[in-house]
Amino acid sequence: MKEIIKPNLRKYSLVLILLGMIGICSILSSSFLTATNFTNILKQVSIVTICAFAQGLIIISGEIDLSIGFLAGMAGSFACIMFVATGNLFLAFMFGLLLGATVGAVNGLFVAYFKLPSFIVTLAMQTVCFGIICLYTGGQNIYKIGNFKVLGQSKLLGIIPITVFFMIVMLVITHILLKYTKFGRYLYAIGGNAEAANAAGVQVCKMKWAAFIVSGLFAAIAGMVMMGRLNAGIPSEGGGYETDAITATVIGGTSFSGGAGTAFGTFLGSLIIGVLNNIMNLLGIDSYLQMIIKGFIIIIAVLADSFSKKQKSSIKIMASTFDVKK
Amino acid sequence: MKEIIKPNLRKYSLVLILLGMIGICSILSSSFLTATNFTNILKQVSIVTICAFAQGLIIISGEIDLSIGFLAGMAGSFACIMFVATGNLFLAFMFGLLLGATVGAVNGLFVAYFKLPSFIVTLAMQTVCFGIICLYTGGQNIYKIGNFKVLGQSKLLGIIPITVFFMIVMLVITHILLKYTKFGRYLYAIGGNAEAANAAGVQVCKMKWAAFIVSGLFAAIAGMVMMGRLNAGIPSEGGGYETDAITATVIGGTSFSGGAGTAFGTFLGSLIIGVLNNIMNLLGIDSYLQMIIKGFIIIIAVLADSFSKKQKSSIKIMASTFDVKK
Amino acid sequence: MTEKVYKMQLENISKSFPGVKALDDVNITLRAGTVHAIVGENGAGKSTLMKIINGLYKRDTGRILLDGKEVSFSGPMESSEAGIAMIYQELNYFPELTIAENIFMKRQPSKAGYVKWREMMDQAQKILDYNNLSYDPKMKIKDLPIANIQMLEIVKAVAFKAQVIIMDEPTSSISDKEVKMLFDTIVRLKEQGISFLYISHKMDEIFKIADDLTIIRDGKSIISGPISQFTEDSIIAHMVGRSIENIYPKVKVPIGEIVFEAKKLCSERTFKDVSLHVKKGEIVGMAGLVGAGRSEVCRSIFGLDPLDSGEITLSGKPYVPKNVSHAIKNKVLMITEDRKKEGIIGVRSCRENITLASHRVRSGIFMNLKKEMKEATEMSDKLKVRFAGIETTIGSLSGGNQQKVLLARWLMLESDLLILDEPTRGIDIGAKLEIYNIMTDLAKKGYAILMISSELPELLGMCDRIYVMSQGYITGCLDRQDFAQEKVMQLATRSEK
Amino acid sequence: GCSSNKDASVTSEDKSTTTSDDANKDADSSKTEEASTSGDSFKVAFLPTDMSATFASWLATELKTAFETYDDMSLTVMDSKGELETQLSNLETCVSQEYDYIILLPLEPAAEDDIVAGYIEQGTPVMMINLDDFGVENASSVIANPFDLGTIVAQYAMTQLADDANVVVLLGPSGNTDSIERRRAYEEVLFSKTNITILDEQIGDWEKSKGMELMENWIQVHGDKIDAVISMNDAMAIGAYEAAKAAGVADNIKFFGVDGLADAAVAIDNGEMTATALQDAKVMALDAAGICHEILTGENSEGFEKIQIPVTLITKDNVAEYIERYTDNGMITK
Ligand SMILES: Nc1ncnc2c1ncn2[C@@H]1O[C@H](COP(=O)(O)OP(=O)(O)OP(=O)(O)O)[C@@H](O)[C@H]1O
Ligand SMILES: Nc1ncnc2c1ncn2[C@@H]1O[C@H](COP(=O)(O)OP(=O)(O)OP(=O)(O)O)[C@@H](O)[C@H]1O
Ligand SMILES: [Mg+2]
Ligand SMILES: [Mg+2]
Repeated sequence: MKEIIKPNLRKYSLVLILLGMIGICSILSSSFLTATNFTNILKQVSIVTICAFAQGLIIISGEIDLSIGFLAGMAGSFACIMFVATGNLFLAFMFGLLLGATVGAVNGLFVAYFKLPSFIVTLAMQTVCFGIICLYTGGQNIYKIGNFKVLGQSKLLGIIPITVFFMIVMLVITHILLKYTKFGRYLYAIGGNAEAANAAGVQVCKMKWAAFIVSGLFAAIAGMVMMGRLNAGIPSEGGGYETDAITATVIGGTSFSGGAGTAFGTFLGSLIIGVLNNIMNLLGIDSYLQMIIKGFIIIIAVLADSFSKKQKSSIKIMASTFDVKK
Repeated sequence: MKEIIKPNLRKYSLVLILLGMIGICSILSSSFLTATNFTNILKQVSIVTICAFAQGLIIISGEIDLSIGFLAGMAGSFACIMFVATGNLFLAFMFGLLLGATVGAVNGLFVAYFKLPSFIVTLAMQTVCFGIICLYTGGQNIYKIGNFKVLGQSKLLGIIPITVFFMIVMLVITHILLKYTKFGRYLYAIGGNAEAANAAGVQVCKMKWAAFIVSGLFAAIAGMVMMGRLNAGIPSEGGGYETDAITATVIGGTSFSGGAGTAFGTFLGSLIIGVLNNIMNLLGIDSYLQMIIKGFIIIIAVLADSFSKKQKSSIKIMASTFDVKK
Repeated sequence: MTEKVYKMQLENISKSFPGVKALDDVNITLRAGTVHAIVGENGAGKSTLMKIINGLYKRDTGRILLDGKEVSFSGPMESSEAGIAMIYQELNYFPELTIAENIFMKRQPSKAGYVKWREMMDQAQKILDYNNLSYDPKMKIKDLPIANIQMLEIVKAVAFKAQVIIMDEPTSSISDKEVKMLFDTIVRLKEQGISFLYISHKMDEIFKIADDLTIIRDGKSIISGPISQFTEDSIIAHMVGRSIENIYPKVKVPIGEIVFEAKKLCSERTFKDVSLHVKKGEIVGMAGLVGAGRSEVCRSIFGLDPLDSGEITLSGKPYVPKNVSHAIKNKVLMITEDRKKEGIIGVRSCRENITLASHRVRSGIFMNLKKEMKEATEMSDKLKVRFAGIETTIGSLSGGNQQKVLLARWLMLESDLLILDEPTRGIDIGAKLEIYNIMTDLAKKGYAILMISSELPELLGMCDRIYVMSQGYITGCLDRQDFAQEKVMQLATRSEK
Repeated sequence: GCSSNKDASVTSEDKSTTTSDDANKDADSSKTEEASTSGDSFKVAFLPTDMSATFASWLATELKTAFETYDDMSLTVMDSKGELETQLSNLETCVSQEYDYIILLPLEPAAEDDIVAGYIEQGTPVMMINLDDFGVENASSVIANPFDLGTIVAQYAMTQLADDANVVVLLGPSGNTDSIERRRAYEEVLFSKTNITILDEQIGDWEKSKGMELMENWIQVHGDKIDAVISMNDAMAIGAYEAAKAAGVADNIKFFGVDGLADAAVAIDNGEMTATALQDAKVMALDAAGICHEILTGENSEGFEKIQIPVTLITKDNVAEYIERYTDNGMITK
C-alpha cells in the first residue's frame, strides 16, 4: 500500500487538477482539444516557464528574485544589439548569458554575503537593469534583428517550436539540478533551515550566490528566446515575468518558506495558467471578466492542491505507522 | 545612559541616513531646502506611506499583501462613483471603507483560515479588484468627481495639505496599534513564531484575518485620498503602490521574515525614497539614469541600515549590561 | 599512542559576544578514546565552546590542537572533514527533507556532484536497521516527534567515521530506553578510540558515562580532572558556587478535592482510553517511553491538538478543549515540549515573551506598558533569568535561560491546572532546584500540576502520584509510597492494556 | 453613470460546427464568397493592446457597436494586457482557431510585421488599426498616425507660444511607439524650428499622478519660468495642471496633451488645458468594420485596403462638440 500511495502524491494532485481543467475545457470549447491548440499553449507558456524554473531555484533556497523579468528584457535586448553588430549568433548568445550571470552575481552578492533581503535587492536591480538598457538604447526598441529570431521562431524537425524545445531542455536541466546534484540538495537544505545547513557544513553563502547566478543565466536565456519570438529587442517586455513566474512556481507546489518544490511541479503550475488563459480566450470571455475569473481560479487551484496535500500527509503517516507496527 | 541610547537606535540610524541625504541634497540643489519643497515631498509620499503602513502590519505578521495597490484603485474609484451618484461625501467614504474591509476579509479568509500563501492570494485578488472596477466602468475613468477632491486637494488650517494630514493620522494610528495594543503585540508574536504564538493562546487565524481587514481599510483610505488628489477616479493608478509600499516598509527596518518593524521606521523609509525621487527631479537627471541611481541608492540605504543595526545591537546590549551590573 | 598526546587540546579559549564575555580563558584536554563531560550552569558558555571547536563561531583568542597539531576551522565543513561531528543543543534538521537526506546532508554518496539516491537510501536503511529504528528512510522528518528526531541526530553523529564527537545535551528529550541505547553506542565507539565531548545537566548520566570532567562557570574552566575526583555534591558546589543539600524540595501539602478529571480520552492514532485526574495541591507525573503519547494527551487537553472523544471536567464543570486561548480562559496552562518551535518568539524581547499570554498587563485592548515592565522584571528576577537585560531578544539567550523565560510567561497567569512538558529540559541543576521550589510553592497555593518528564528521578522526587503510559494507553498509576524505578519501567514497557 | 457600455459585451459564438468547413476554405482563396452565400457568420477577432487603457477600451466598445450593425460578422476581443508576447500568443490562437479576420491594435508594429505577413500568406487577412508602420504590403490598415497627432498639436502650440518659451516635456513609458512618434513630431515641427528651451524632460509613464509629481518638483526648481507643459498624453498634462493649480501658477502656463478623450475635453472646456489631438475611435471603428466586411464578403477583390483617418485638433473653439459627444456616449456624466 505504502509503495503505491507515497511517491509524489503532490505531483499527482497537480496532474489531476490539470487533467480536470483539460476535461472541462474540452467540453466548453470544441476547439480546445486539438494538436495545434496544445502546441500554442506550450509555445505561450514556454518563456514564463523558463523564468519560473529560475524563480523556483531561488524560492526553494528561501529567497525571491524579482529581477528576472527586466533582467530577461535587458539581457535579451543586449544580445539582439550584439547580434545586429556582429552577426554572430553564438557570440550574441554568450553575451546574453554573461550579462545574466553578472546581474545574478550582483544580486547574490548582496543577498548571500551582505545578508540583505532579496526582495529589495532584486527589486532594485530590476530598475537598474531596465535603466541600463534604456540608457544604452535611448529608450528605443531594437527592430530588424534578422536571424536572431531563430531563437524564438524556428521549429526543430519541422514541428517542435524552438521555444518549447528550450523549455523542455530547461525543465530537464532544472530537474537534474534539483534532484540529482548536491547543489540542488543543498538548496533544499538551505531553504528548509539555513542555520542547520550551515551547521551541517553546507556553504550557505556560496550556494545562495550560485543559485542567483543560475537564476540570472536562466533569465537571460528566457530573455533571448523572448526577443527571438518577438522578433525585436524590446526591453520593457520582460517586466511582469517575475510575478508570473512566482505564480507558476507556487501553484506548482513550491513553498514560499523555502525548502520544498520541484521542477516538474513548476511546469505543471505554468501549464495550469496557460490552459486557463487559453480557454478564456477561446471562449471569448470579456477581458475584465477574465481578470476576475483568473484570480479566483488561481486561488481555487492553490486551495485544491493544499487540500490534497493535507490528505496526502495523513495517508503517508498512516502508511508508515503501519510499517512501524508490523 | 541606557535611557538615552536604548530607545529605537534603529530608528536613529534611519534618521541619520535621512538627515545625511537631506544634507547632501541641500548642497546639490538650492531649491531643495525650502518649505514648499518639503511640503511637496510630504504630499508626494503621503499616499504610498499610507499603503506602506498597511503593508507594514501585514509584513510584521509574517505575510504580504500585494492587493493593496489595485484595491486602493478600486475602492477609491468606487467611492468616486458613489459620490457622483449621491453627492454625499460621508457615504462615499464609508462605501470605500466597506469595500476595503471586504477585500481584506477575503484575503484574510484564504490566508489565515485556508492557510494559502498570501503572495498568491493577494496577487490573485489584485487582478480581481481591477477586473471588478473595469467591468463596472467599462474600462473608463471617472471624471468630474466634484467635491470628492477635497479628500486629496484641500488644506487644513490653510497650510497642511490634507493628504499629509491623512498620512500623519495613519502614522499615529498605526503606531498606537502596533505599540500599545494587544492586537499589535500579537501581530509581532505571530510574525516571530506563529506556532509559538498559538501555543501561547494567541488566536493566530483571527488576528491574521483582522490584520488583512485593517490593511484593506488602510488601502481604501489611500485609494480615496489618491483619487481626491488626482481629481478623478482612475483605477489603474493604484497599480504598483503595493511594491513601493514594500520597499518603504523594508527600508524602514521591517523584517521580511516577520516579527519586527515599526510605523515610524516605515514613515522614514518612505521619506527616504521621497527625498531621493525629489532630488533627482530637481536636478533634472535623465530618467534612465534615475532608475539606475535609485536602484543602487535603495540597496545602499538598506545596507547602511543593516550595518548600523549590527552596531546597534552591541551598543544596546552593552548599555543594558552596565545597567544590570551597577 | 602515548598518554602524553591528547586527542584534542583547547588552550586559553576566549570569546565575547557584543556585551557578553561568553568564554574567558578556557582550557580543556580530551584524551583519546574517552568521554569528557563538560558541565556548568545555564549560560556558562558550554554550547559556545562547542560551536567554537566546530568552527561555527570564531574564537577571539586561544588555540585548538587536534592530535597535537594546531587547527583552525573556518566552518563546520572543515571541522567535519577533520573528523569532528556535533550534535547541537537546539536540534538542527531539515523538515521538508527525508530521513535519509537528513542523515546524509553534506555526506551524500555522490559522483561528480551527482547524488546517488539509491545508494543513499540503502545506506540510510542500514544505519536505521543497525540502530533498531523502524522508520522508512523516505519519510519526511517533519512527520516525526521531537524525541525521534533527536535519536536520528545521535545516529547521524555516530554513523560516520568521526574521531571526535561533540554532544550538546543529547538526552534532553529522550527517555531512559534511548539513553541506554546511546550509552551502549558510546561505549562501543570508545573502544574504537573515538573521543567524546559530552555536555549534560543530568548528574547520573555523567557519572555513568564520563571518564573526565571539566566544570565551566561564568565562561571560565574552573576545574578539570578524572571523574573519580568528583562527587555529585562537589560538582554542584563548583558549578553554582554553593552546595545544594536536597535537590528535590518535596514538601507535603494538604491535598484537596479533584480539580481536573479526564475520562476515556481518545485521539485517533496517538492515544486511547486515557483517564486521569489531578487534585488541588497535587503534583502528578506522567512517565513513559518516547512516543508513549504523554505529550499528545496533554496537548489535547490544552487545545493544541484535536481530541476525538472523552470527557473532561474542571472542578466538576464540563470542559471541552477548543483552542489554547479557550484553555487559558479555563485556567488550564501548559508549557510545551519543543521550546524552539512552540515556545519562544525568537526575535522579540524577553519582556514581550514573558507577558505574551498575560491579561494582567493589559487594560482592555491596550497594553499597560509600565505594569508590563514591572511585572516582567519581577518575574524574571524571581526565576533568576540570566540575560543582558529584559529587552534582549530571547533568541540570543542560552537554552536554559530561554526555558526560564517561558516558565515566567506561564507563572504570570492564574491557573487551576498547570501542565509542564519536560519543564527542566536543558536546565542546570541550580535552576532545576528553583523550578522545583516554584512547583512546590504553587502546590502549596493549591495549584494542580501535571508534569511530563523523561527523567525518572525527577518524577520520583517531586510527584505525589505518577501515571505511566505505554503505546497510547495508561498502563498504571503509582502512589508516592509505591514509587520505585523498576515498577515504572515495567509499566512503561507493557504493551497491552 | 459610466457603465453605459457594459452591455456591449462580446458577441457569443455558436459556429463551432463549421470549423472543418472553414479549414477547407482556408486553403482556397475564394473562401469568402462561399461563406457569404451560405449565410455563415464570420468570426472576427480584435486584439487590443490593453483593455485597461482608455483608448483601447473605447476602440473596443466602438468596434463592438459597429459590428452589431452587421449580422454576418461577430467580434471577439482578446486582450493583450500591454504585453507583446501575449499579443503574439493571441494571434496564434486566432489563426489556429480559424478566425476569418483579425483586427490588430498593435503594440509594436515593427516587430509584428513579419508575423502578420506570414499569417496573411497562410490565408488569414489582418488589419492593423490605429498604428501601422506599413511594413506589410497586403495588410489592411485604418490608422491615425501618431506622428500626425503630435504634429497638429505642435503646430497649434507654435501659434500659442513665444519663440523663446520655456517648456517641460512629459513622456510615455520607455520604448512606447506612440510616445516616441509624438515626441518626434514635436521635435520636427516645434523644437527644431523655434528657440524654445526644454527645461526638463522626464518619463511619466502615461500616469496622471506622475505628471503631478514631476510638475510639483519642476515648479520648485524653475518657479514661474515654465511657459508650457508638453505632454505626450492628456492624463499627464492634466496631472501637471493639477499641480500647477495647487501651486497657484496654472494661469501662466499652457498645457498640451494628445488623445482627446473625455478628461481632456472637460479640461479644455474648463480652460485648464490648451489643446489636444484626437484619434477618433468611432470613425476608426466604423471604417474598420466596413473594410472588414467588404473584404470578407469579397466586395473588395484586392483583399486589403489602407486608409488614414483624419486626426482632429481639439481646442476651446471646437470642444463643445466633443463634450456633447462624450456626454451622449456616456463617457462624461452630467
Ligand atoms: N549568538 C549569540 N549572541 C549573543 N550572545 C550569545 C549568543 N550565543 C550565546 N550567547 C551568550 O553567551 C553566553 C553563553 O551561552 P551558551 O549557549 O554557551 O551557554 P550554555 O552553557 O550552553 O548554557 P545552557 O546550559 O543553557 O545551554 C550566554 O550569556 C548567552 O546569552
Ligand atoms: N506530528 C506527528 N505526526 C504523526 N505522529 C506523531 C506526531 N507526533 C507524535 N506522533 C506520534 O504520536 C505518538 C505519541 O507521541 P508523543 O510525542 O506524544 O510521545 P511522548 O509520550 O510525549 O513522548 P516524548 O515526549 O518523550 O517524545 C507517537 O506514536 C508518535 O509517533
Ligand atoms: Mg547550551
Ligand atoms: Mg513528549
